[in-house]
Amino acid sequence: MIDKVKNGFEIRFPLYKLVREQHNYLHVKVDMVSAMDAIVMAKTSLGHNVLQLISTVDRIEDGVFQITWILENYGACTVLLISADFPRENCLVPSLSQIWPAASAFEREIFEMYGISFPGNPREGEDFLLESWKDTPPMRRDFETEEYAMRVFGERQPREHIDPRQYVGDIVGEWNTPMGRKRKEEK
Amino acid sequence: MKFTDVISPFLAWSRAAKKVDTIPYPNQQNPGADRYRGFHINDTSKCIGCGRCETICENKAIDMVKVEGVDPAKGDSGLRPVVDYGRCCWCALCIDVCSTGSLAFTNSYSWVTENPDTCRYTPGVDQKPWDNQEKGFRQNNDVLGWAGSPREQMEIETPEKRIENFDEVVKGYTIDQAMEEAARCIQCGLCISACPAHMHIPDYLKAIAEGRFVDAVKLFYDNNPLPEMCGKVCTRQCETVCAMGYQGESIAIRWLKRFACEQFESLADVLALDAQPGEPNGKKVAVVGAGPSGLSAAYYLSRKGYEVHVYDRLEKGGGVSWYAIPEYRLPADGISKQMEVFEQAGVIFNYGKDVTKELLTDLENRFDAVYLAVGLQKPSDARIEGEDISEVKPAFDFLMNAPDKGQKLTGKKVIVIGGGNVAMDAARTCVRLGADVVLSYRRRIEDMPADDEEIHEAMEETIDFRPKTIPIRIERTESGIRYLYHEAKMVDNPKGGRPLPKPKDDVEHAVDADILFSAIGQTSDIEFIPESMQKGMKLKWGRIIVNESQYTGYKNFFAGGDITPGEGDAITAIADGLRAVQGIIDRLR
Amino acid sequence: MGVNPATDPKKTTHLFFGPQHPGVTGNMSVEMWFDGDQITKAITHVGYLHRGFEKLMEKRLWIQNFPLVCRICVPEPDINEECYAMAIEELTGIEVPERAKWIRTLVLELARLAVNLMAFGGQGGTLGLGTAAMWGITFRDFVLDLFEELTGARIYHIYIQPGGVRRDLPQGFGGRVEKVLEKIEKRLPELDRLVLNNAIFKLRTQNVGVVKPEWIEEYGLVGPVARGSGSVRDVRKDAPYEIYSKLEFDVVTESGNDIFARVMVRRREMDLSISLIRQILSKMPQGPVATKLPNLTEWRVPAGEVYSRVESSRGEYGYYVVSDGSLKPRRVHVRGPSYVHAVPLLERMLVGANIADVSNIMVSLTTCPPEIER
Amino acid sequence: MYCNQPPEKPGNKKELLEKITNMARANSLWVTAYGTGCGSIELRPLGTSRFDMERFGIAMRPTPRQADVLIISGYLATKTLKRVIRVYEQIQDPKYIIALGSCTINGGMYFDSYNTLNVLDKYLPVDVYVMGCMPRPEAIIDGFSLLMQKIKDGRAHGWKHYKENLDYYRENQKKIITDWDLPDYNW
Repeated sequence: MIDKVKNGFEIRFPLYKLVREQHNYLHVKVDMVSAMDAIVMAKTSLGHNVLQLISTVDRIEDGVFQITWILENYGACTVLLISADFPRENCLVPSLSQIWPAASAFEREIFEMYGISFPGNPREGEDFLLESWKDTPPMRRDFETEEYAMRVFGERQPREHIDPRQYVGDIVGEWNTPMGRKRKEEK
Repeated sequence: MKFTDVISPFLAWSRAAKKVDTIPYPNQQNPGADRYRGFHINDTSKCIGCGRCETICENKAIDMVKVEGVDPAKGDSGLRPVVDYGRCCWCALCIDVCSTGSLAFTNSYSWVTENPDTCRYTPGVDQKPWDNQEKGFRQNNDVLGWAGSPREQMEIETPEKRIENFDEVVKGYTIDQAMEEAARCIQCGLCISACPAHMHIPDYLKAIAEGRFVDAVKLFYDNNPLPEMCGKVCTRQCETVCAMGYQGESIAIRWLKRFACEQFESLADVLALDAQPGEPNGKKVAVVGAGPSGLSAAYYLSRKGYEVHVYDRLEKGGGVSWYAIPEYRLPADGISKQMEVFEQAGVIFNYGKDVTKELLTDLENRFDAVYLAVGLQKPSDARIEGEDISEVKPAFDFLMNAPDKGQKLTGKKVIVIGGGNVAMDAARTCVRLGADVVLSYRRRIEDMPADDEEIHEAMEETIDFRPKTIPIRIERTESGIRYLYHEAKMVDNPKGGRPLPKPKDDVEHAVDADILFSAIGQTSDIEFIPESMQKGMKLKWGRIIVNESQYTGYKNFFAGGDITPGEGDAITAIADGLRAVQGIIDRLR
Repeated sequence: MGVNPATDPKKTTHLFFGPQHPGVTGNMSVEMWFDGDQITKAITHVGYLHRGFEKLMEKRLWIQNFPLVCRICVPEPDINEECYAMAIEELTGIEVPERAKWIRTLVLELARLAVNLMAFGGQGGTLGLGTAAMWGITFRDFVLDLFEELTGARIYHIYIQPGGVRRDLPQGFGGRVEKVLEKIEKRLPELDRLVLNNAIFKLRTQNVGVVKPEWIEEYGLVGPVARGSGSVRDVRKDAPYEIYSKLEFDVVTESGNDIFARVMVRRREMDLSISLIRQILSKMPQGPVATKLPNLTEWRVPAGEVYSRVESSRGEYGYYVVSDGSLKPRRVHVRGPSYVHAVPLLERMLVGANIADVSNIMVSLTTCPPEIER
Repeated sequence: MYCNQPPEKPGNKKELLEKITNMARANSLWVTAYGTGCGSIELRPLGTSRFDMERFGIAMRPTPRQADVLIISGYLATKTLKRVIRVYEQIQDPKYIIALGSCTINGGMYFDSYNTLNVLDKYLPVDVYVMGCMPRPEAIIDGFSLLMQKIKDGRAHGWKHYKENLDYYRENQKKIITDWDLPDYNW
């Protein structure tokens, strides 16, 4: 069943990238521009008309957000994942809330967690999980959660943390060798 | 709406007559199940403070802290885990990865308090009501295998094939085998205190695991200038204390050192800038003996800017460790690769100079400091009646002059006396030369000082092991010699230590043979030291007594290696060289 | 611009329902406007239990996420471990021994039985039938004792690991499971009499909180909520994982579309779970229960993305796990069924319902707020 | 601000009357039915016939008005903290707080989360801590008996301490709840 979906893609989007394929599972990656028509095609002609999830992967080192739509075909019990990369700086992704009502909830959460705006989502900006959050959107890779937690919430008593590896090394004087190589810069 | 629907809920009242499910808790205790994940206990004697529980704990609930009454020792970091019940989530990951299985859960679960600051405690040290509970979630390593895993198996020649020739027995790791083996290391650092030279073992294992072999070689040379030799014949004290060895097999640290060195054709250009002579400081040092100890001292002294001259009796460097060990364990051609590094480091070698009184007095005047690393030359005699017969030869001399190139021993019967590495080498060399070999050793097999991998491999090679045999005498017969011995039984030693072998009965067992090699160990002859020096130094049983920086007490004379009392293996000799370098630098400052 | 009639302050009253309310399952609140006692507009507010699981999971090693993952859904933690372990096994290609698969399925079915017991009783509880809630949770406690004996903990088992399970079954465990099943089977009819053939219960639940069949595909509804309206979607049948392909069972479905139909689905699912557990115990093979993993602190999962699916008591439960080949996951996205049930669906269903039925409808969807906000 | 006079100081009752009232209070602790964290699932078996807290006179009450005890059952998200403060302050004096689990002591397993408190007694006065993640029903019963003992000895002054250092608690709470739209004291 899944190969019907697969050659559906081969015809319309020849330069798609296959990420993973199993007998009832297909994950394809298309470029940013043709993401929307891929989804619409999946819904109308390929029978994948149930939106299960919109997910975001923050690939900070390539400077992209990879948005993944997970669509399911209840009749044939197959799962189709469509992913597309969007630029990380003030990222705009077209909204699907007109087609699926559940999409507006996913998009609200992604806006709150990643700062990706979905023009066309009527309820964007409403508080979803966090209340009056002023810092950078927390799920972005450049937001340090432990440092934030220690600064805002603190801890009862600081850890008295001794690393056994360095402790044993210092006792036997591992690093005061004739060459006097220091542990820090030679690591 | 059916009539029964109105009545049937009232049938619930029938429940009132039945037995109640309540567990009246405080009056009737409800202990946790046998596997319940309750509060921590830790057997501080079994715990080696390796810190695995701290690294695996995702809530940073465990800290390794010093505990008074427990001090660092060889194979024990002296730290013990403190558990913070303001962070712990009772997931038992720390229990399943504990190397020695000392950390465990009890099945008690009730601890209420008003003061939140008392929620941190050291299991096993602070007294808690649940300290001696038997039940609770305990480690089960043979199901999970997290605490200790088996070693990557290296390709080893089959016994039948390897006794025909002298090629290397152990073939070494492939690249991904080595990286997987090195990735098994948990970076606990206990091996550093066990290794006499305190090498940076966790760091170079991490480097190998990540494929950075150049960094690994550089880390070797920081405190061991003969890594390839140590990679093949070291006595592996680090592997005896490896945390992975308690429930699985220890990391193959020795083979990984060898693997990293074998990745490069020439170690000299890998080290490049690291192995250049330091800018000269005008001082000259003489090193007597080009064995591991002499070479290690020479290498670091020349890199510190000293002008180093090395004197050695043999034609090539490497010393006894290199030439006494046969080809199948340590191929001789490997030495040139190691010596290149010393030449690049600016060490000047003078070969073929026998050590005599004149040489020492000459060195005393010409050099600012002298480092005696002469090692042991004379094989000690076996003190058995009849050992002066010509067919009884010391194994040490036999091994020293390249037996693999010598004449074949096919059809001959050889007896080897002794249980150390030299005995193993002699026995296995004779097997390769075609002889059938009997090995006689006074104590049990597990008492043998030889490397246990060596003993295991030797046993596979058609050698007739005869432990617990006390030699009586050797007689000459027409066809060769006859060796007579008693069977022994082990009697435990009144002064403690290894049990002593005593003859079980006075039955004399006899074995006929053509040649007998005695491998009882070596002693030193100190005639080459002039009397004036001998008075200045402290000598005991032919060994020079030195302080912790290898200083003999006589002028600027230092000594190290087998000539000084100690373990007597290559890595201790290298460590002596390191300490001597530090001593020389301080003394000549 | 005209005032929205649904929230026109002159005609409608504005009220918060939750998060501190006995009728709410977990910690969720519904902001409602209603005219008389008919609700004109509802907005669900979540986020009261948000701990940022997915952010924390990006900061921990692969194996360190297991204690975190099973805390996402409190009533039924094992499906999270199973989903996460299946995703890792898919990415790394680790083989799971046969016996471990059977034990995993046993744990999943026992957990499903426990949750359905609590949900079945809980439905009565919101209608004032306190006894039903008490009995439901007491029966569930018998199952928790089994878990305590098998895994060492009552609720958070942390028992399913990549490559199998952490311990084998204790001695004589099958017999004790059989005894507990008999005890529950003997007392379930009492609970039926109290809940199912109870006039008030029928009045309050039949054709109340109707889920139209066409909403199933529109909202992506799963589990008892969809199966109460005629859908036959069940991941155990559609994409059988572990050993569900070796067990004989058929999908439980009703077509009443209302709360009573959903309760009936959960009730029949309990019988299905009991029969599945018996099948599993009778055909459990011998053998190892875990494959050995590499050194946990240096374990790198090869780069890749996978969406693994499991059938939880509330429906299809998915984990979208992305690995970039490093020691820690790049992204783990938990897709729980309560996400679409409690936010878009509930807001739509409540419009037109009266106030008394709000918690009734909410409990019938068995929404689990931590699943929504993770 | 319809009520601005400061909270009245508790008067000094006679010794014997105090002892009797404490005895009565200890043996009829009513708990607010508010499960703030994941530990509240273990309160349900406590309420049913299996572990039966009714034997100690403990009952679950739907509204804070009719309750004495607030159970913080584990971690506390910032959004929930605002509601918990309102609920706690609406409970009439004397009131007590039981904190379950390790998350209330030093952050538990969410110590590095950007949305959960680490040290609870910076924000609310806690009388009894129960160890465990998540503590069993029997451990919670021990917690209650310790609280009852504390009340009988007349040592349970958490609520008095809260009133006397209200500004200390407010200052901490306002660090977390940035948009403070609650009245100064929720009667």
